[in-house]
Amino acid sequence: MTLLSQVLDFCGVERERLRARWVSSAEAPEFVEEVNSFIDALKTLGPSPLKAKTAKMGVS
Amino acid sequence: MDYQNILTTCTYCGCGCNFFLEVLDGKLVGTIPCKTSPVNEGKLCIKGWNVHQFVQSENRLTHPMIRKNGVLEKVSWDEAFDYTASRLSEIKAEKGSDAIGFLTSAKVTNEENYLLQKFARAGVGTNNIDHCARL
Amino acid sequence: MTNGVAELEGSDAIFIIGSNTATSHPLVATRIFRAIENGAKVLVADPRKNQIAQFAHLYVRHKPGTDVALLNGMMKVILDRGLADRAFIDANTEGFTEFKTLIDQVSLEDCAAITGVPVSQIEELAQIYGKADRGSIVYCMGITQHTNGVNNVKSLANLAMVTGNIGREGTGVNPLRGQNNVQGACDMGGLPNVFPGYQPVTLGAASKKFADAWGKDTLPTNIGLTIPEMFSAIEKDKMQGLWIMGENPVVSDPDADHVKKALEDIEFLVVQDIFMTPTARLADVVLPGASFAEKDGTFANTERRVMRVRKAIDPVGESKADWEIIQEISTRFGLSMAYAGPSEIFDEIARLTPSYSGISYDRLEGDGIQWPCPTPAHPGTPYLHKDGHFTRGKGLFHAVEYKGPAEVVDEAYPFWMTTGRVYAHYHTGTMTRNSAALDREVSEGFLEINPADAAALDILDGQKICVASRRGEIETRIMITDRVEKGVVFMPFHFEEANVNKLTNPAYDPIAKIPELKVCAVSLTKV
Amino acid sequence: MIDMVKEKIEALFKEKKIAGFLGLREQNGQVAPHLFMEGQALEGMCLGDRKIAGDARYPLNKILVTLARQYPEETFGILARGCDERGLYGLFRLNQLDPDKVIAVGIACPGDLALACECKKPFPEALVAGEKIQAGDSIKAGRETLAAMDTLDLDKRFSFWKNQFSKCVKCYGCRDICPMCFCRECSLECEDLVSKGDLPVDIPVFHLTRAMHMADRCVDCGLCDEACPADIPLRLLYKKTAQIMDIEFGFTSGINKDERSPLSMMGPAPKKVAK
Repeated sequence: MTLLSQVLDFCGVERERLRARWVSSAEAPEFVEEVNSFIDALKTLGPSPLKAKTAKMGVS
Repeated sequence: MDYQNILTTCTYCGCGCNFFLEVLDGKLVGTIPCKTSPVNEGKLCIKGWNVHQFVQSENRLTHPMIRKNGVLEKVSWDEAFDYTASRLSEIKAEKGSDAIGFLTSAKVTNEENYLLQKFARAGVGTNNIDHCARL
Repeated sequence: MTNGVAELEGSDAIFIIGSNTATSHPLVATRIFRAIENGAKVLVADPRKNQIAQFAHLYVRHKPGTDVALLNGMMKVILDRGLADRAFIDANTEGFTEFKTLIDQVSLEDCAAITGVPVSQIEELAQIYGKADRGSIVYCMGITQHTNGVNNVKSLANLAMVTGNIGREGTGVNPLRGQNNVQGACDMGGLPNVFPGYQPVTLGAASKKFADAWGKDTLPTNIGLTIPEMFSAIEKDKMQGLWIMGENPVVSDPDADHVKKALEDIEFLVVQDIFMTPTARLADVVLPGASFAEKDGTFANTERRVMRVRKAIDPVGESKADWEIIQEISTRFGLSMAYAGPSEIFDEIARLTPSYSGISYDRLEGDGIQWPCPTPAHPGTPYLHKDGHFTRGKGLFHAVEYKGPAEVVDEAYPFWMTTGRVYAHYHTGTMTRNSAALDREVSEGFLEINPADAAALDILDGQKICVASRRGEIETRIMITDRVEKGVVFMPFHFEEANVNKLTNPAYDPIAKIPELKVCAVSLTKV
Repeated sequence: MIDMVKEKIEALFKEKKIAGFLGLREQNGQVAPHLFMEGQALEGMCLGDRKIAGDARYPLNKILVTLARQYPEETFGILARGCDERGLYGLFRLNQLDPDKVIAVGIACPGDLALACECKKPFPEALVAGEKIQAGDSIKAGRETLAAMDTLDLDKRFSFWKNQFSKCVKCYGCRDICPMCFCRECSLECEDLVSKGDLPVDIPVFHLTRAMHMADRCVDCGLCDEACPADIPLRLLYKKTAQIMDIEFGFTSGINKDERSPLSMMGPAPKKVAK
């Protein structure tokens, strides 16, 4: 994680787009909360600049 | 123990990249691009990097074959050479030189192209020789 | 190629037309990427937006088969805006007046309508290439595989000559040869009209020279048949014997069903190959040749560089080097051949081929030699036509009028089909599909289709579709991409089970006899 | 310099310490990797400096792995620069080579090559020939290259790498030339990670998957950079990864013979080591 988030940053992808948290299968509320908070964070960041690339070589 | 690197030229596209075929105890084990080649300067494409793989494929043709009663059967080289030469002679005698044609190849060496066109022109006596330059 | 590949790095404008360079000639693409780093402007014209087009200063998408219209439009702009190199034209060319008369009549609006490329983009192409100090043209089968392939090439030559972009480093008209030794096969006289070194079979002096060297009184002086003509001759029962060495026309040639039938019908078919190809399966005699790794010899690459091929291992099984096979059969046929090895054959080639005379195996150690190399002391020739000295004396302009492709779309066959390669495969796939790494990378054929067309046909990415032309039909999976525009589809030709050459049009160029593999009309139906 | 190297190899053969010596030689007018055997003259042997220093380097360690897999009982000598020796240490750590079966014959790189490589340690411990150049200047050059990249805005960095990765022709040459890549199954070929069958490659998944995989392996030899047909600055990417490994975990691949990778240890990250 330490590594990947910094490598992503080096390549121009916000490190906030990567998150890992250990949640036990018994902790459903924590899981829901984590996912919701990640979704909120991503919404604030807006669409990823990589998104444009996922369409096969778009003519832009 | 016998490990050799043989410098050669790629058999795929017209770039003509140079690389070493790695041979370990008589088997091809890898391809290493030639760093000092003026053509590819130590670089290759995916086809070049894997060019050693098809050579020892189990699908390679390993025996001459002649169609007998509709089926291709393994024969000796002698039989294949004699049969081919005599059938070509018969066709030439019956129908003339131009009843025979040759497709030479952009995949074989210069020397082999030279020999086949020499055989077509001086042996059979026809200019019916072409290859897939157009494809 | 008139020029060397590495010279591209020093070009200041590179016009790429009809070449998917990064896929089909990756090591040429290397030089183009470097040229871009060095500040060159790259112009790409192609119906399909290929990888290198992403890096182009300007990419234009012209309709399949409209190259001459695009080029004439560019030359119109070049002449009208004073970008022509009059000094070069006056000193080194002829035929300019007729050419100019034709170009003067060209209307840019017509060119735009035919090609689908806006006038402003045609103008920009012309401005950038026309103003370049070292402008290079790079093209491939996207230019030649048309019924007007020769006209396309002549137009490119016109473009280079009108701007004086030839005969200097980093310039030139540069066809990228598709096969490793297609240059060599042509150099060696593997053509119906010429001996080695492009010496015409119809020329008395050449014929005598070769007859003397080969110990014959005379040699045939009539021009022989090209591949498509041979297939017609078989059909008309005028050809009874065919020896195919290292080719797979059942997959590679247009209208494949037709080719297959001809090869089934012929009385005596010899196929010499390294794999049991669909062509070999039809043979009366199958001769197992040796691969490039199992024999010595030479190849000539796209920049005319003659390089050594060296034997790394013994031929597999009982297979034999192709030169040995030919030698044995020739001797038994009555033309005795007793070469000790390829280097002895090469020495004979050098004696009879002026452009190779200075080359020998000894000299090929190291970097190889670019022909022409007339003497043992000559260093070879990196680029042709130096200082505007053309092979024929003066460079000849051809007035070339635009003609459309042989087959056009209509109600029954509403899509333009074009063909090409993918990065992991080569030609009919005989070798690459027997390579585990490459087969893993791309294991089946596909059809590229624009998202709008896919939506209209109500098909999803990866679904199967039936593709039909006037000649045949095949099934394949679709890949939805805007690399191709609406109304145009693309298929690679490596896969015999979805062989696009069952669909392609065998109509060919009247001069080069090259089939129109790059354009035909097809219909698509959901299965 | 080469005479000292040859002398050493001849001594190794004489003492029956090695079955063969893996080095370089002039062959057919080019430089080729070659396995010199006992009794054969070392004629044509060279050190891989053709027009400029180090312009004909080959992944000899990779060949050694192939040979060792086939002949695990034999001991081989091998020509090693600083980077090659770092690679050997890495391969010892990763159990791909047995340190008792490898004898490195080391040569030091000249200053200009060290600087061009931004090398961390341009000489091997097993030095036989050449002069030790201290790495101060080249390490500084490496830091400056990375710092220059770091000062760019996020979107500039993004477009730089997007542009670079888009040139990839998916030859896998970065992997195939890499002396530290030896896996029989490669994550780049795992369809669940990296999509296959089309160009351009999966951006940035293809290149970052490899960068992550190499994080504790890459010895910064630069062979990948030189093998890339699209001139993608791969070394820069891996240099960054190595820098993170150094700053966060105090780990530099191949610097110590008995190193252990923090990525293969359980538990919390080791404390940063003050430099």
